[in-house]
Amino acid sequence: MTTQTPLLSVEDLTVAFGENRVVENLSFTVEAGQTVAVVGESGSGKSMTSLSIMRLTDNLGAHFKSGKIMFEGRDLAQATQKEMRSIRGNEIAMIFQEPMTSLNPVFTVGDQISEAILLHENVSRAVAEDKVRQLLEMVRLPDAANLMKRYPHQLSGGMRQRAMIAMALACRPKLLIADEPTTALDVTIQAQILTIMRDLQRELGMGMIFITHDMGVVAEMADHVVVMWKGRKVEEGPVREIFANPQHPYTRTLLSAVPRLGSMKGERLPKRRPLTVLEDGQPKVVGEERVQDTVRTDEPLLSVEDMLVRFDIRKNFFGKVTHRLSAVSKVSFDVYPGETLALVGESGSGKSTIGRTIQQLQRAQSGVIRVRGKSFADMSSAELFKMRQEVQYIFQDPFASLDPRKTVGFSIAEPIHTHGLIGDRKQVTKRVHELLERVGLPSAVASRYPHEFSGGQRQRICIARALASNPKLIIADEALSALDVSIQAQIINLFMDLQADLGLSYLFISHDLAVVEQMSHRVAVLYLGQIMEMGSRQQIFEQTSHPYTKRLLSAVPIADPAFDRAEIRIEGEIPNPVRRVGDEPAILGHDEISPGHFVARGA
Amino acid sequence: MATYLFKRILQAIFVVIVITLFVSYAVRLTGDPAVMMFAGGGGSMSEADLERVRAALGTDKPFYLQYFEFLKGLVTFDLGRSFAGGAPVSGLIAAAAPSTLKLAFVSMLVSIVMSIPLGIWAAVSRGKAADQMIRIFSLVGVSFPNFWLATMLVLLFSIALGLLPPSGMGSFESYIMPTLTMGIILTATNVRLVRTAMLETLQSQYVMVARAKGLSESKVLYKHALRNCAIPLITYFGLQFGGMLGGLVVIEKVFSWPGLGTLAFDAVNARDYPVLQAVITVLALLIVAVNLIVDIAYGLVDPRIRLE
Amino acid sequence: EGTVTVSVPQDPASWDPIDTFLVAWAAVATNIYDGLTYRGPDMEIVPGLAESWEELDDGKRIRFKLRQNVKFHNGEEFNAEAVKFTFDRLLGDEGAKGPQRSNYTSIESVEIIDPFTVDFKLNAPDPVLLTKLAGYGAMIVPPKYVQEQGEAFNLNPVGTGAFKFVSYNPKVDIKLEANPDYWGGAPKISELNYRFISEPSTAVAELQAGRIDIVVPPTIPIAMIPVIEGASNLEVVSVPGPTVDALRFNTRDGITTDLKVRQAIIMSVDRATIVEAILAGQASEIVSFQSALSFGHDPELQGLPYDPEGAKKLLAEAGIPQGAPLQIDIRSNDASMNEVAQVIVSYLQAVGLNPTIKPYETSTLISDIIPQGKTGAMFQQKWGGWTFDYDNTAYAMYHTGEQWNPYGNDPELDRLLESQRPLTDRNEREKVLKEIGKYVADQALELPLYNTNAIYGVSKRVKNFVAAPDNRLKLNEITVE
Amino acid sequence: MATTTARRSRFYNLEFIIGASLTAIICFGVLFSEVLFPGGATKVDLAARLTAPFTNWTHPFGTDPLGRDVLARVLAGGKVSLLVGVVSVIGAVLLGVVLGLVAGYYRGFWDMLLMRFADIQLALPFILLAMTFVAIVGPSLTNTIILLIVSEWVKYARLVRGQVLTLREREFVLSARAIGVTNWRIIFQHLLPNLLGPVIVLMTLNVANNILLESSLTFLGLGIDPSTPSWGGMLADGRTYLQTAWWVSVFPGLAILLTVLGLNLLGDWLRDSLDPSGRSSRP
Ligand SMILES: Nc1ncnc2c1ncn2[C@@H]1O[C@H](COP(=O)(O)OP(=O)(O)OP(=O)(O)O)[C@@H](O)[C@H]1O
Ligand SMILES: Nc1ncnc2c1ncn2[C@@H]1O[C@H](COP(=O)(O)OP(=O)(O)OP(=O)(O)O)[C@@H](O)[C@H]1O
Ligand SMILES: [Mg+2]
Ligand SMILES: [Mg+2]
Repeated sequence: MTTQTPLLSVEDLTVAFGENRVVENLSFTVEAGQTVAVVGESGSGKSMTSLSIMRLTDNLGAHFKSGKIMFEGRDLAQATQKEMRSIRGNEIAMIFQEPMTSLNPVFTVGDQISEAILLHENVSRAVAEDKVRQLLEMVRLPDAANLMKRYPHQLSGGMRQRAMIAMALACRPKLLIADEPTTALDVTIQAQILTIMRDLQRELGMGMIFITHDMGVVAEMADHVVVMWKGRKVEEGPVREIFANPQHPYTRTLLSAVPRLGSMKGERLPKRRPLTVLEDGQPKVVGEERVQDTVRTDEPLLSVEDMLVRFDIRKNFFGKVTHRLSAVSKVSFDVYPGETLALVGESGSGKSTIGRTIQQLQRAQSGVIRVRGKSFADMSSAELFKMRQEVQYIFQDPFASLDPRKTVGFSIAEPIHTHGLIGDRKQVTKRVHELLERVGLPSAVASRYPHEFSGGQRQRICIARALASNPKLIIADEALSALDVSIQAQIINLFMDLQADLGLSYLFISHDLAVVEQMSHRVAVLYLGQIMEMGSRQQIFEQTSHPYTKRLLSAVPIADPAFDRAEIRIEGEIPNPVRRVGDEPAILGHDEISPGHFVARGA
Repeated sequence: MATYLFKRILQAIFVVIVITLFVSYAVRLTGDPAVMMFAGGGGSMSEADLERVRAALGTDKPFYLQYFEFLKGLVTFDLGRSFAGGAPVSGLIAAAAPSTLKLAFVSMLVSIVMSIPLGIWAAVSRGKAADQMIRIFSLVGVSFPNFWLATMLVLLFSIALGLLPPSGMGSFESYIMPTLTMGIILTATNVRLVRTAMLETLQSQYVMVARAKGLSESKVLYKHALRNCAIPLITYFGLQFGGMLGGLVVIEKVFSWPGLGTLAFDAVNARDYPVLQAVITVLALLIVAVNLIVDIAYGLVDPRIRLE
Repeated sequence: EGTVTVSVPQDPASWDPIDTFLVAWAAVATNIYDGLTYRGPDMEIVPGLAESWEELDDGKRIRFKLRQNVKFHNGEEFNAEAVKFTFDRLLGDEGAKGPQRSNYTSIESVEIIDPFTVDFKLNAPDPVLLTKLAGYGAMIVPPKYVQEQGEAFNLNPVGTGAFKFVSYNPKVDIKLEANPDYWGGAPKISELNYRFISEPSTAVAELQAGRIDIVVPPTIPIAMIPVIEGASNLEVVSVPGPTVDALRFNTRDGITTDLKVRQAIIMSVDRATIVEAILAGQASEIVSFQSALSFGHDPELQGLPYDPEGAKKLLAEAGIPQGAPLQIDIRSNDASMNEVAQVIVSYLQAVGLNPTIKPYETSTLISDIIPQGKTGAMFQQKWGGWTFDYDNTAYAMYHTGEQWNPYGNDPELDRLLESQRPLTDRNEREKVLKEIGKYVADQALELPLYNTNAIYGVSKRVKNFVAAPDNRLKLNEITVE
Repeated sequence: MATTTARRSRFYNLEFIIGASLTAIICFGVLFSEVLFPGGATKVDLAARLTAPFTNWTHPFGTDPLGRDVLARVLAGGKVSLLVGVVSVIGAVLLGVVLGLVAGYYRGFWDMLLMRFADIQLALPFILLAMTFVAIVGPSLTNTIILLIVSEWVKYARLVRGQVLTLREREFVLSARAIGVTNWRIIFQHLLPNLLGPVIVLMTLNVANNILLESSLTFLGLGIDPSTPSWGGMLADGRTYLQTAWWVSVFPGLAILLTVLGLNLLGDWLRDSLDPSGRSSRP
């Protein structure tokens, strides 16, 4: 683009833990105003590269074996931590991959964002807070003024991620490193956020390193693409070229695995697709294609009736609640054996809350949850215990859901031990190794601890853990979001195979509509804690009725840089789920417009 | 909040009743205040003399009556008079409590001010010279008893250097050695506790994020990391503070500090029931208050903890 | 002129003469109050507020001529009324609440003869009464003031003494100032402060730091004497005091019921070495349970010698097997006794016994273990004997039924003890007391140890200091630089 | 895959080696004190009282006021002190940790009750508890240990409970619950390892504390025969000799210090081996 020296140039960078090199001889440059997308296999060192640029690897115990990180004429690899401090946040900002664990649990969201502003800009506290509010509104967080005073654990995954984004953008950096910034966002908000980032880039001439697995996002955002594989850069080039003419076999494998929305048009049922894998250095298609006709509609496995979950947000001194947040308002649905029900919807619309409530990690104010027709309230403790084996929940945040002091092998074996599924120790170990391999990890990692993995690896560990207990129903909360598309495809096939073989059901919570389209039998669209539309996948994707569903589908990024879409800007009031007590939101009724296709009335 | 506080107040009453009942009963097992009155001088002490004194003290009555008397006194704010000397108990407490509280507060402050930076320093320089030095200091602090350390300080500052008064409570200088002694002893443990607690949080991702924001190292450590490991620290500081109220006897004796510890100790020795019961009641209330504050602080420090 | 600060080991908590028996009270109050008689450091009974006295009715009445023109610190006049009031109070309801009364029960009534003459009418002759009138409960108090103040008198003492009360901080200090109108002449110093310092090393440190001028016994531990002696501005002044230590025997149960065993135990302990090595010579051996100053002390009385071989023989005769156990109960907070007891253990081990030491919290030992007869074979008895009269000690120790005598019931001893009490003839009484001493020694009722000195630590800026054996330092004569 | 850098692991092992050997040497000396110095700890020799240390070979650490050899006494004194110190701490930790875990995890009534007992326990001055305790059961080594356990468990209980209150809200605990892991397993497999750090620190330091408390028990008359040497007792006896014969109290103090140092090194090693995140984090 420009001929002047690049904003950032990474030269021959090698990062290692002890002797284990996680990034090897990596070189690339970022110009001011340019977006470099880094894509690649999960665990290929993308996050390590970004942490290295920030020099945060020091505190992890990693060290540089070689290389330079030139930023504005300085070599950051040689800079002292003190020098780095003036650069971090101010000149280079970073959005971390796992928003759940990246926010400090004991400070309010507002506090954590304003901190950066106060530090780098010479403004008063009031001004900073005002700025925080604007930032939060910009990333479309509802009720920004009050949200500032809430703590991270009271936010949904996507809300936390947006808080992280606001934090990184707060100081208008010269270089923004975004490590999977939109994994937890629904497509409409994702589109909005991407627009903001582009605006800001234009305005400030900001350079951007964009790490993502979503090829659609790459196509929309990137100028230049770096492809990483096993710690190395395998290919690099302008975005159109990479998409149009991928050279390296890995790149080709990756691109061929990208799920495309609309590719299933006309199909009644989900379909297992053959997998593109890299074999002997060449992409190869393996496995058969199969229509996933597994649903048995005799008796629902799980049935949720009128689930209502409200959180107390504010209380007065006497402990009387004044404000409540309606996270889930009278939601009802069934999941049949062998069925995949996808739960999609806006970030913060209550998807995780539904999952957690089914798992009894959250108390519902009202509603009945039945498993095989028996409500929880009527279950004996033995039945409840059995239920915990049959219903597994994959947490949205894999890192936080793993005990930091237990090896992943222990964590995976835990459900087996708990439910006494396998008696013999050796067999248990074997099973753990087998599970790890099924999710694409070498069995040797069983003895490692959670912090030693990449984001995507941890997610797969959680999947393996859920599978370990031979469940009947898996509630997968964004379980594939941190995986690169080829691994993702592999896991999808794993899920579908298990469904075909064992009749598993899934409550599949996801923002990735292409995956939803491919995988699910039925889809429920959630908005502000209520179901807007529910029906078979064909009904939802081809006879879309509700305006919110339509908006959602139109916002899905297309994995083709040549496709030029008008920028999406959602304006206007952000709906606020927090209401005064007594002013609860209206519960919408549903119309059945065709058999099994429900649409909320009057929205 | 209000209901919570109300519940805790009811619980406090329970605590006070149980503890005073126990203490009142227990001290009566181990000696007779009437005899203690005659001790010290060479008076003859016939059974009749003892009866007479017991009647005057009221210790001839059955235990439950004595205890009810005491409870009545608590409710009517009349704590009676000391067996030794007949001074009003409330006066003695009013005189002694502030001195102990002052000593405890300042010692606690000294210890917190010393242990947090030192502990954090040790944590970040783990395994290096600074860490080892702090470790040795802390071990000296726990290995030698408080009277030993106190005497050493007195020998150094009062006798060798002539800088500070060896004992007594009064001027600013008189606070230095007692609080320093207590401070060193408390710090010895706290510093190690802070270090361990910090080590655990320093690994967290949010500490890394805080660094990524460009926050100064001290902000990262003192704000983000410290607050996250504050729970065990607050707990232990609370315990220490509570423990100190009852456990300052030795320091108070060595420095002739007229506090609750001395009052309790002398009361035990003289089997001065009214004073003892009152001191214990005051202690119990203070400790209930400290623990309540600690429990409330949990919720403030970590919003995920709910008061129940 | 000048200020003198004295450390006393304890706060008596009340300054009312009838409330307490503590030596610490006397150490201070001697300067505030006067009794009818006065006993100075030389132990002679001399006139105090009474200028003279005579015994009437075979010792059953004593007539005191009172000093005139004496005023209490509050301006009240001292006269016969005051004396009568004082003793009526002591022997009446007020006194019934305190321990002091029991010392004065020989007084039946006090009669005013004229404004400056009173008669003490006694139930029976009391040879020690004049001594007792020099201390504690017999201190004369101002009637009007006491009636006005009621309980508050405890904290605001007024007497006729050389110093006037200024202020009192419980557990901290009491401050006095010179009484310029003192009948014995104005004190030479203007202010006199007492600080209550219970910790010996603290008191010594204060002395070393020059913030205290006099440390009153029994504070200074033997171990710290070299420290004071080593300081150029300090000195140790010690005089034989009234305090005696003994290990008494349990004559009711166990091997010590056997006289031979008791004698053997006495013979196995080398008390001379203990006094020299452990007590640094600040004590003297005793044969009977009294100090050399005590009335009734018999310098001729010979105790059993240090003779471990003889002891072994006696033990063998008594049929005591090797390694026979023996428990010695001591006060846990008595540092000297802790060391002495351990030495005694090693002496007893040398003759084939196997003693153990059991330390007790002092209050428990003296108010429970001893009176209830729950001791081991031997138990520590420490006795202050402030009257310096063997009767005061011996009666409490050996008379059947006394609190301090849980084991003995020897009619012969009871007879001896009772027989001396009514005797007004000093010589005759002394003879009986000596006889008691000898009898007790023959019966080997205790292992007599030593009579410790009253050890004062004094700053050299204090002049004219005369150590009082009984801690009752009257400081009107001292001066300071 | 090496997750540990070379330097880190060297330090980590060194800590263990020094800690273990120090502890072993002390235990050896204490256990065999009678063999090394037959009768030396109790042999009174008034002629040799208060010999200064390092002046002759028969009494390298000098003698005490009764002429007993300080070195022999320090070694012999370890028996009582180590027994009391270590056993009482272990007892208090077991009791306190279990109760703290239960109270913090289940909350509700039991939490309330336990914490109020903690209040009561904390408000009871140690002296008083000790006195009544001895009045009821009489003094002995076992009773001393029981008393120390009774008065120390509270610390651990409150410390543990406080941490459990936050830990139980953590996602990984929820996830274990979601799997159906039993409460007991959650408590011991997940909560316990995550809160042991402060407990270990406190535990190693409290050994010293309890050794010293044992001496104050002697002072109160709850202790054991003063001729049975113990470190705390020696320190207390040496108090008045601080200005004239420092060695009487300094050597037992040093013995405590070395013991605690050894335990501390072991404790840190233990803590580190429980904390996987620390291991790869050392530069
Ligand atoms: N603390 C650590 N100790 C040892 N190995 C580590 C540690 N942290 C990360 N790794 C390893 O480094 C490699 C690169 O990790 P990194 O987080 O950069 O992957 P990534 O490309 O960001 O993957 P993902 O897309 O899954 O987030 C991984 O194989 C991971 O196992
Ligand atoms: N513990 C809590 N306290 C208060 N509010 C909460 C709590 N947990 C969740 N919420 C609120 O409930 C709403 C729904 O949250 P939930 O996590 O279910 O959203 P979600 O649909 O999973 O969103 P995302 O896709 O962003 O993860 C959000 O507005 C969130 O702020
Ligand atoms: Mg990553
Ligand atoms: Mg969610």
